Amino acid sequence: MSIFEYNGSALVAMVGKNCFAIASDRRLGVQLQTIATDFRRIYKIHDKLYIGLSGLATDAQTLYQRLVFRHKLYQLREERDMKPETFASLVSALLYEKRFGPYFCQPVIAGLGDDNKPFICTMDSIGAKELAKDFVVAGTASESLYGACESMYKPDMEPEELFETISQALLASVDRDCLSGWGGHVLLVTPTEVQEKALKGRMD
Amino acid sequence: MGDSQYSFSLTTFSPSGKLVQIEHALMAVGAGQTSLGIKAANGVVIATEKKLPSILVDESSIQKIQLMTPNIGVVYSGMGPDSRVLVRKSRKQAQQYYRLYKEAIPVTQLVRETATVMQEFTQSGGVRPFGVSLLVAGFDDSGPQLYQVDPSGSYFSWKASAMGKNVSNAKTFLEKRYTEDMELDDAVHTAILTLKEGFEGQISGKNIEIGLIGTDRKFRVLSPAEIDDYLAEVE
Amino acid sequence: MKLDTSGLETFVPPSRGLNVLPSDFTASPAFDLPGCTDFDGFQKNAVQMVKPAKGTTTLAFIFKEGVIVAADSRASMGGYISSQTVKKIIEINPYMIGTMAGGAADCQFWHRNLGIKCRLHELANKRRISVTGASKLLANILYSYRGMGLSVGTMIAGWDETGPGLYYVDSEGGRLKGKRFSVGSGSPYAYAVLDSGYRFDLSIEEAAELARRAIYHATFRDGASGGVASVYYVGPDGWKKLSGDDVGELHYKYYPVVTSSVEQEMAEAPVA
Amino acid sequence: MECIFGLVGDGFALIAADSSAVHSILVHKSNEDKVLVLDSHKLLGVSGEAGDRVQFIEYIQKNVHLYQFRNGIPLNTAAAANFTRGELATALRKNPYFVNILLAGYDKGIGPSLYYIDYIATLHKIDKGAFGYGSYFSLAMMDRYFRSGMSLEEAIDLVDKCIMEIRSRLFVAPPNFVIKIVDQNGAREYAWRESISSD
Amino acid sequence: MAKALADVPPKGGFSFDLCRRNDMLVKKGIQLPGFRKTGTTIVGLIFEDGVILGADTRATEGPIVADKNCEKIHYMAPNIYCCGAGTAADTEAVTDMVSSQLQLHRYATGRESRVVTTLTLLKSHLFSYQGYVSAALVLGGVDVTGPHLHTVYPHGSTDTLPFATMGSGSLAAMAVFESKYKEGLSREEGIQLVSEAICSGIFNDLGSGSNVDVCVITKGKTDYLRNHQLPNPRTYVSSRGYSFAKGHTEVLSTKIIPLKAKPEVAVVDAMEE
Amino acid sequence: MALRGDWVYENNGGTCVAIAGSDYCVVAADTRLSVGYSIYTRDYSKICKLADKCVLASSGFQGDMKALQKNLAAKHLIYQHQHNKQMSCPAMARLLSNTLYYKRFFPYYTFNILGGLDNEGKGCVYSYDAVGSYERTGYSCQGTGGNLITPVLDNQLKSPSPLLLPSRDAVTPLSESEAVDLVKDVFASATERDIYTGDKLEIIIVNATGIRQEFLDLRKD
Repeated sequence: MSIFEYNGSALVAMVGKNCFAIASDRRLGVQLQTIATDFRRIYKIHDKLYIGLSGLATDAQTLYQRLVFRHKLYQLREERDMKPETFASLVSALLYEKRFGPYFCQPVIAGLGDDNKPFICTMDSIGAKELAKDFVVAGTASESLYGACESMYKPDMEPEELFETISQALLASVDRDCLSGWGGHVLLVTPTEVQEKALKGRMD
Repeated sequence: MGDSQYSFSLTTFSPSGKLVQIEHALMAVGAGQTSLGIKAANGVVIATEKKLPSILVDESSIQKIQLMTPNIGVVYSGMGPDSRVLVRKSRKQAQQYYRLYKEAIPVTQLVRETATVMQEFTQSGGVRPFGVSLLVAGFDDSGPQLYQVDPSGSYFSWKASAMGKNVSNAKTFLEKRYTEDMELDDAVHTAILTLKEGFEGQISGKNIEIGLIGTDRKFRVLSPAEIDDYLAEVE
Repeated sequence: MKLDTSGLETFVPPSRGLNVLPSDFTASPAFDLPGCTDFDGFQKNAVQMVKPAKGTTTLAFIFKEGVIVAADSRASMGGYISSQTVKKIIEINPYMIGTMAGGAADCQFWHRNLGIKCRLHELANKRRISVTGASKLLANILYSYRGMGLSVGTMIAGWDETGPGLYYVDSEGGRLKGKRFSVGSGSPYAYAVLDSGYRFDLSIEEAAELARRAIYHATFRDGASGGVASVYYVGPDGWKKLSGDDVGELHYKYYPVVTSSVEQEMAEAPVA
Repeated sequence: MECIFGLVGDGFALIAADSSAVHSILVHKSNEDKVLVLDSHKLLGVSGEAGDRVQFIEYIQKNVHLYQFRNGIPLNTAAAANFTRGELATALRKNPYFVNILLAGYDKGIGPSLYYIDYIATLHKIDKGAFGYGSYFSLAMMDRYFRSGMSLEEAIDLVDKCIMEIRSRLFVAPPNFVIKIVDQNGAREYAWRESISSD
Repeated sequence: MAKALADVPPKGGFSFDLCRRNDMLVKKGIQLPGFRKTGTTIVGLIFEDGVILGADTRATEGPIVADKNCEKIHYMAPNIYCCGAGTAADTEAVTDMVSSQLQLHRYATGRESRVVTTLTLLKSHLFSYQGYVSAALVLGGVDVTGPHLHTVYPHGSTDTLPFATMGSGSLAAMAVFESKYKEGLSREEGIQLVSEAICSGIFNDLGSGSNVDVCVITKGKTDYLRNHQLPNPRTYVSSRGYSFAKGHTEVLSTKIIPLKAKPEVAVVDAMEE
Repeated sequence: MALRGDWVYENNGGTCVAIAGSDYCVVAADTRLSVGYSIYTRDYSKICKLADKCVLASSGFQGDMKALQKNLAAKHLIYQHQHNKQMSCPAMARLLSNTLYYKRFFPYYTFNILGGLDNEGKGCVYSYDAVGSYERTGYSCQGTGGNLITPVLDNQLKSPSPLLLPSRDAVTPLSESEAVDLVKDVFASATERDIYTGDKLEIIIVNATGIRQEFLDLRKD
């Protein structure tokens, strides 16, 4: 059993036209046993910047706390919100610092940058950034998600279509993964509003 | 000289509430060569005198205006060696910031870091304050910026400022000449004219230095030939 | 290695080496063994590579009307769900069914084999084989292969001259007669629901609902169980499938959610 | 084997835990209280290695008290849970403790709450939860019969069902259990369920 | 609570504080994860006016392509670039660190960086980590002493070569170089040969794939030709496409949080009050 | 995987997909044969025609694939001699299951999909694990790209489980051309992300008129 499979997770972020969506499953498990089905893996950094942390839940929580701390420090010092690119570099630096004793977390970062340009990015557990223009995935269902997104993604989707696409990709993928699922969580961020939706999914 | 007995230690206040070592450091700045900076609508220019102790010194080996990052330059008045330490530390800070965020350090942040170093040297045992004031010119997302940092660690943003030997004359001159909508070229001209005020001897591309940054966000130190061109325009 | 093949007279003992096609096609095929020195090590590695499908919840219990048998339908390889539609309740003959837990191929094949044997018994003796007898046949076969890496945990449920019968048989050679069993990774969860709701005098509907509910709760907590909860009933007239419910829908039937209307953070209409 | 589980009811939360102190094949004691009354309105149910368990919960308890002495107000349950998680996560980097924790508390204005913290410091707020081998049985039992807003009698009835199931189905089932509850009147022992004499 | 652990920005260097916990998890029979690798074909050669570097753009995680178009040619200095193979995070971090040191060195000396300086910084870092920082590099640049091409191995050993390849596709690429390289190639010939070597890696090595990146460094000028060739477009796109009607997905709850546009903050607040 | 000592297996990669429709069956597989990071050949057909209405697609170890195909072909030949007719697809499915299981202790390291038309002329797909457990499904995908393709097929072809009672109609709603289009698209997608899938896609379409073959070029990197 790989350490990433200990708690189970599925994360995906997709870019649309001037908007993005980030989605996760809702399961917290200990190996095959489901502990809770209302777990959150997507955390808010500021209104237009979100980070999803897949992998070991405890490291996700620790890392989130450290990131929020660092972001607040930055806000106080520089009197501005962090740009998504900058934040991604920060996360990468924090992860690489523990190169030889890593956090077992694979982050997915999604945000709207200057001019509301969407930015998404993922990393491995030691901070190797992968910037993508279309979609990024992480978690135990990542292979399935790669396949689903690769087929279903279309460039320049409007928010409604983006929501349907990311939800279908997520649900299709977690339905093939024992360790994630039990519903889904989608955040759809446009320049004017954030829509937070809970998806109805299979509970097995 | 009532305060002088308190000058044995930099961290001890005199009864009048002063840290006399800092005042002495400001004196050192005041005795230094004149430097000035002007923030134009589309850029910043900083300039300084470069008088050499002897004509035998190879003037091309000395550069007083230095880059801290590609988009931030700095000039000092006061003790040259002290400024080297500050510039070295600031450059390192700027690189650390860049390696953490993969984003160029904003001018305010770099100035704050530099000022923090200067302040630390006013409060620690066994050290003395820096005998320099710095003029920091940069251009970032918040536009063109000009900061002055003093030995005490205090720093202010200026539209135009001067320091060093000829500070009062230069400031008066700048106050008269400065306008908000000044273009970068005008600012260079004004800077040269200000330096000319009270310049002892013939001004030339070899005994002044000018650094500027425009909307391309690349800080550049002008070559003596370029300065000579500007001098020709002014005259 | 000497293999005890007394439990399977119709098979030629496993032979070593290549045996792609017997010269006489009508002869019974044999199990090929790898020509290697470390059989156990080979098996371990082979299992690692082919990753047979695993993970299950199955249950069966006897009550006053007969036997109820229920199972989920998921097969998983590691964390990946390789099938959501596995038929884990195998119909051996009209009066007997078996359940499947452990290696899918092992269960399918030996239940099929058991079906043949039962039929042969019927033809030879002109009466149906008893559940006791059938389960013993299976147990003997499995016992003869013990230590070779078979993985079977099955329940044989049926109706014979003595009434309802229920046996648990596993690949270690164990065979237990009982009133209530659950097998598979989700079985502890199923047991909890089953034990607390079980009475001998349940009606068929109540018993079916209990089994369904137990399977549902096991699929909820156990990641390796899921899919469709099938419920079979074995009575005097043989087995009958009572229901097959998608647990994805079952959850919302047991715990209906009211899809709430759109919640606005601010009272005023959103900025277009 | 250790079993510990808890749930949230109407105005109260409760934790039940086995009370066996085991070493190798030997049961040293069968009335070891594994549910600590952390402060007036908090319960800390802990399973794990004996030494780690005692050291860690005492450390947490003393610090929670210290906070109250220093600041004049007690930590609320959420804060105590986050503090516990933080300390456990920090400790794990140096000298790992092996403890699984259920933290129940009652706060004025918030009501009862229950937190799950496992040995690698995963924190989650739950309304029913369990650790150990008993969790397989108790979780499914609670899934089946739990509903939000249970009365105390119903909840105790459910706890008894879980204990019965563990005793009958778990091979290494512990004989005795302690049940503690926390509500607006404070945290206290509610009952013992003993099948062998503990003296 | 007694100690408030101030989580201050790192001073640099690695932190080993999770190692002990991770060892514990390993003892519990849990596998540690793999890291993202660049299976990679990277090459470099010296031509008549300078150096050309080339790389493919695939990053893999086991048998899965994690990134189809990543950048493997890293900036070191305006006149020096470096291709990286191995663990993606390591190549990224080590080149970043050295490039930052070079920048400071340039400020201090006021001169163009030299390739040997870069090489020494890289190899001494890698050597001190005994190969645990797993970066295999092809370093190329032009300085006052002319064009230089080096390879750096993860343990810190280096080679100086007229043409070099690294990564899982190195054999495929080297086959092309060995048969076609000659001294004094022109710029076009050089770019052509590098592209051909990279393509050889892309097509014959499964760890390498997607596009060709090329970087041409000559005296005083550097051309980074990102995605110089795109030899692997997707071959088929469904004519029907996958479209999901609005409302296709069942939603349990929706929460809408309007975002205030920054300049309007004051106006909106006033309305609320 | 190194071939050392007793160990005789390696994974040669590849992906196969089959979709059954009301009167057709589409079976497809890529033609790349590889091990580790190297490609053995770009043109190895993983699909084998066993009977007029029955084809087998396999991925896994090429040696076992070949041996299995020859084994089945030989048995089918004997069957034809004995019964003077071709084996039906369901019969072949059972034969394949038994053949695989008789190698339970020395498995064929192959992952198979059998596709064809059943006795009523309806499309059928049988999906296997390496040791012979099998089930009839509406569609199936196996091999290195299986994890990537399956969720897409699930999403597009989602049909009620055959285990449901009361049962619901479970026929794939797609027409033959739509199914072929879908197969091409999912392979193009899998090739983007799976390094062992690529080069060329071979598609076999079985319907009442016979067997038709199509090819599509895939990425070659």
